[in-house]
Amino acid sequence: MSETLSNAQIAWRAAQDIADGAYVNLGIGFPEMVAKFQPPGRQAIFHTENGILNFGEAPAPGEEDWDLINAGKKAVTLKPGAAFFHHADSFAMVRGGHLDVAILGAYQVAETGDLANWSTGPKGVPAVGGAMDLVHGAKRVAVITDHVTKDGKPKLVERCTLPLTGVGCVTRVYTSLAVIDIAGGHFVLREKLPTLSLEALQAQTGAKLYLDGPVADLIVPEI
Amino acid sequence: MSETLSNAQIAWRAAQDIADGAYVNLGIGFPEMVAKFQPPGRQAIFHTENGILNFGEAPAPGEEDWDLINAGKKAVTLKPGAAFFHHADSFAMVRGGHLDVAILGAYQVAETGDLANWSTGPKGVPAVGGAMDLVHGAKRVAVITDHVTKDGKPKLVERCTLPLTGVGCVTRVYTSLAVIDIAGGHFVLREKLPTLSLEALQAQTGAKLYLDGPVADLIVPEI
Amino acid sequence: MDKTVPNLATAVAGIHDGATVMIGGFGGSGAPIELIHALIDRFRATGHPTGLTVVNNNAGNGHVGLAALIETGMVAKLICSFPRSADPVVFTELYKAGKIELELVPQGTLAERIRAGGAGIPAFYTPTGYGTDLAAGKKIEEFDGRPYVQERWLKADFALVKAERADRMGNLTYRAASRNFGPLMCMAAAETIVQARTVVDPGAIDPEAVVTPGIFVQKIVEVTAPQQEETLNRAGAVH
Amino acid sequence: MDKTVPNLATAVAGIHDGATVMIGGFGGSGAPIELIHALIDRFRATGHPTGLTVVNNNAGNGHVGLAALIETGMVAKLICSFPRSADPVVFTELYKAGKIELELVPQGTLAERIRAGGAGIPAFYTPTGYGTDLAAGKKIEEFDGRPYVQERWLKADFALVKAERADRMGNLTYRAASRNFGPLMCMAAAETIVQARTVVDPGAIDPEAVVTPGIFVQKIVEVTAPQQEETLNRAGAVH
Repeated sequence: MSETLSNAQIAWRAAQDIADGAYVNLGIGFPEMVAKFQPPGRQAIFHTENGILNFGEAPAPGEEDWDLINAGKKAVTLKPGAAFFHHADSFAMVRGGHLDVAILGAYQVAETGDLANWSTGPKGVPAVGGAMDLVHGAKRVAVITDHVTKDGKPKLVERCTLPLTGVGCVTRVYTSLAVIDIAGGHFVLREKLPTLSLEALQAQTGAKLYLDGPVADLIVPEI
Repeated sequence: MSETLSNAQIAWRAAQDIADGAYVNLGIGFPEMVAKFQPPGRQAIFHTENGILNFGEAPAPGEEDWDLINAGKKAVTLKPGAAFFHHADSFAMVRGGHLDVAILGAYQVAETGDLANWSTGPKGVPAVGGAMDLVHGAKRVAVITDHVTKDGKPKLVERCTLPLTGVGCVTRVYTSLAVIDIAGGHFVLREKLPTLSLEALQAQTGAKLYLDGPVADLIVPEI
Repeated sequence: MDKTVPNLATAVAGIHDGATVMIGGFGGSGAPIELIHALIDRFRATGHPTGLTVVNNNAGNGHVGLAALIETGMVAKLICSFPRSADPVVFTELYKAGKIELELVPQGTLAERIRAGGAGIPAFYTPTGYGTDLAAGKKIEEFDGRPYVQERWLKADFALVKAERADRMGNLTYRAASRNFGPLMCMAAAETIVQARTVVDPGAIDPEAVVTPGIFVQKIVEVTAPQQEETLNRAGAVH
Repeated sequence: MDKTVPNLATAVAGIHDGATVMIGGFGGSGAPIELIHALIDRFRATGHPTGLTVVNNNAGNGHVGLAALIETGMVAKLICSFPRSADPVVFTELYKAGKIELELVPQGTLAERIRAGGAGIPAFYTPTGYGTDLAAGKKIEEFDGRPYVQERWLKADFALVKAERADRMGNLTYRAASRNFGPLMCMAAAETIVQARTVVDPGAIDPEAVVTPGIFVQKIVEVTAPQQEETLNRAGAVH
């Protein structure tokens, strides 16, 4: 097996593309980690679906205010310039195109930009939350994910086989091996781990990787 | 000519039907007068489309705050328990059925409940304001009006000939001669001036007046 | 005008069998625990109300609040966006046993449908859900070359909402992110029942600071020390 | 993050020919007089912008603010609910001369269309206007046996809005009924330009009291003693 990035390293890479002052929604779970890796001198404003703009890190244990939580129901704190609002206003921000970036997890991403990240099939209790809303409206919808599933199957595919979250919505994927844009119905490779050959990357990808200009080395710090 | 009620007397009569604690919108102009005649011990909460609930009377001249106006752009004051809100929330109150009563003026009212009160035809600059919204949503939409036009033509008609404000929306009409409900596509006479015969009233009305039980005397104070 | 009622039992006394009840809160934040427990207590004492349709973002946690309400069997149908959570055994078991119906709605669509119900908008179009299983059977229309899903308003017979301050006319403020669905549900219910930590006289809340204007509220009960679902669950509470 | 700009001229410098510009206010309450006058001054100095589509509830009064803007000839089309007023000569004369286009929209529909634009809802149904001339040619659909009119969202390239307080991140409060269309227009414009009586540092506005969250605001200019249209007109002012 080739070298792969850790979740923290994938999150770090995604964080490098977030501009100072950007309004950002991070999906529940793994994507929340992106907030930790904002480059020095940049400050994004984080939005949570349940009605806060500009929340900050978790409080110290024992200091939680359970009225002050994020969409993952974890306690958060406020930064200066925060605002509260109700759910309809919150999703107006999402659906209305006011967020600069939404970063989400994925079960599968298709070369068409389709995303499957809410259901692994008919078993169990279905639960969608805000996932289907978040894939619409943000100026840029990015995914962070391992390049393949735990049992080695591609997560980047020609067509999603799992239930869709949204159609044609993802524009960039940060994986444990590469940074890939989605444009014109294709995966366009932008960066890959320097130790990984294009052929080896293609072998772990379920759809053809296109090139459009040079492929940069995907270099991240040890975290 | 028979005796007729003054505008103040029509407004007084309409005010008697407003319950204590009712949420009420009074149309611009003549209907605003209804607020003056609330019976003792009753307090309605007045709504204005531009975003105030529970406003009160006009301030003394020279005391006006021009950020604190009603839909007619007249300066008002606040009562304890007032609230400000934006225009979409304001019309959510209207359209969403939260107002108990809306009282409006009229050019014509049809026995179908259709109302024409926004345009006298193609001449001049058309202007509708909130009239078309107010006729929908309030639990009760009432009209106050002279029984006939200045040149003696009926304002209560079979079908409106002027541009409609709303279809099938008016349920009660307070006129200078009578109180008339609209039900089942008919004008149903409830009260008339005691000095006025049914025949004389019918002669001034553009559609058939139906009876459904006794007709009470329309008695109002000298104002 | 005074919309306060003397106690929780009175506040929930009018909720009838088969009613649609919106319940505020996102997880435990904004959950009106005391109103829910009062409803459960009434059911245990009288067998009513039953056959409820409940609208909430979630399906409750542990054995208090919404989870406890579902556990009683009073709830025939749940309309929500995310019925999975840390300790979702109550809903999960009833759902798998076919004893409770689920209408799954994307969270933003749920919020917008409730607002539409309150605002007199019978239907609207949203990009959310287009091309997914949750739009199956729904009307699609294209605007400016892009497809959208038609969604219907959602209204309720009752709403149970937790506020921070209420004046006797029903003007409300909320606390932090517990605002979430509260202002929307107040708009969309025929009878909105509010538990407020403090009830004040009209005029005590700045008209600029009112989040829910009183026109959207019908009953208020003061609950001066409201319980928090998260805290109850960490203590292993069972109602 | 600091969204303030140094002066009014800078604030309106980006408004281009043919732009759609939403202008807050209901009559004079909430009218951003200084921003409008800065736009007029720019037009007088440079001949631009011109061919504007303006969205406002009214058509201005006297010869200041919106009325003065219309008087310059910069406005090709007005979308509003009530272009008639105490002293409407400016709009009336241009309209009768066929020199300005009018799209007349019921007030509640105007507000809802602007909100829809801001909320990503391309169309919605309303009872308002059904059966009237203003629904002519619009799509009708029946829900629960009642007919409704389909209305489209309204978006703008720019919004000019008057606020009471702004922090540097764009969080806003308003003053009394001058709130009216402001929060909606902030949502619906690609670039929202705000004149605020006071600009404060982030944190100075209570997060509970924020009416317009900063995400909806792009530029802020401090105008510490804003003029009131009504007061200007009573003094016979002409811009």
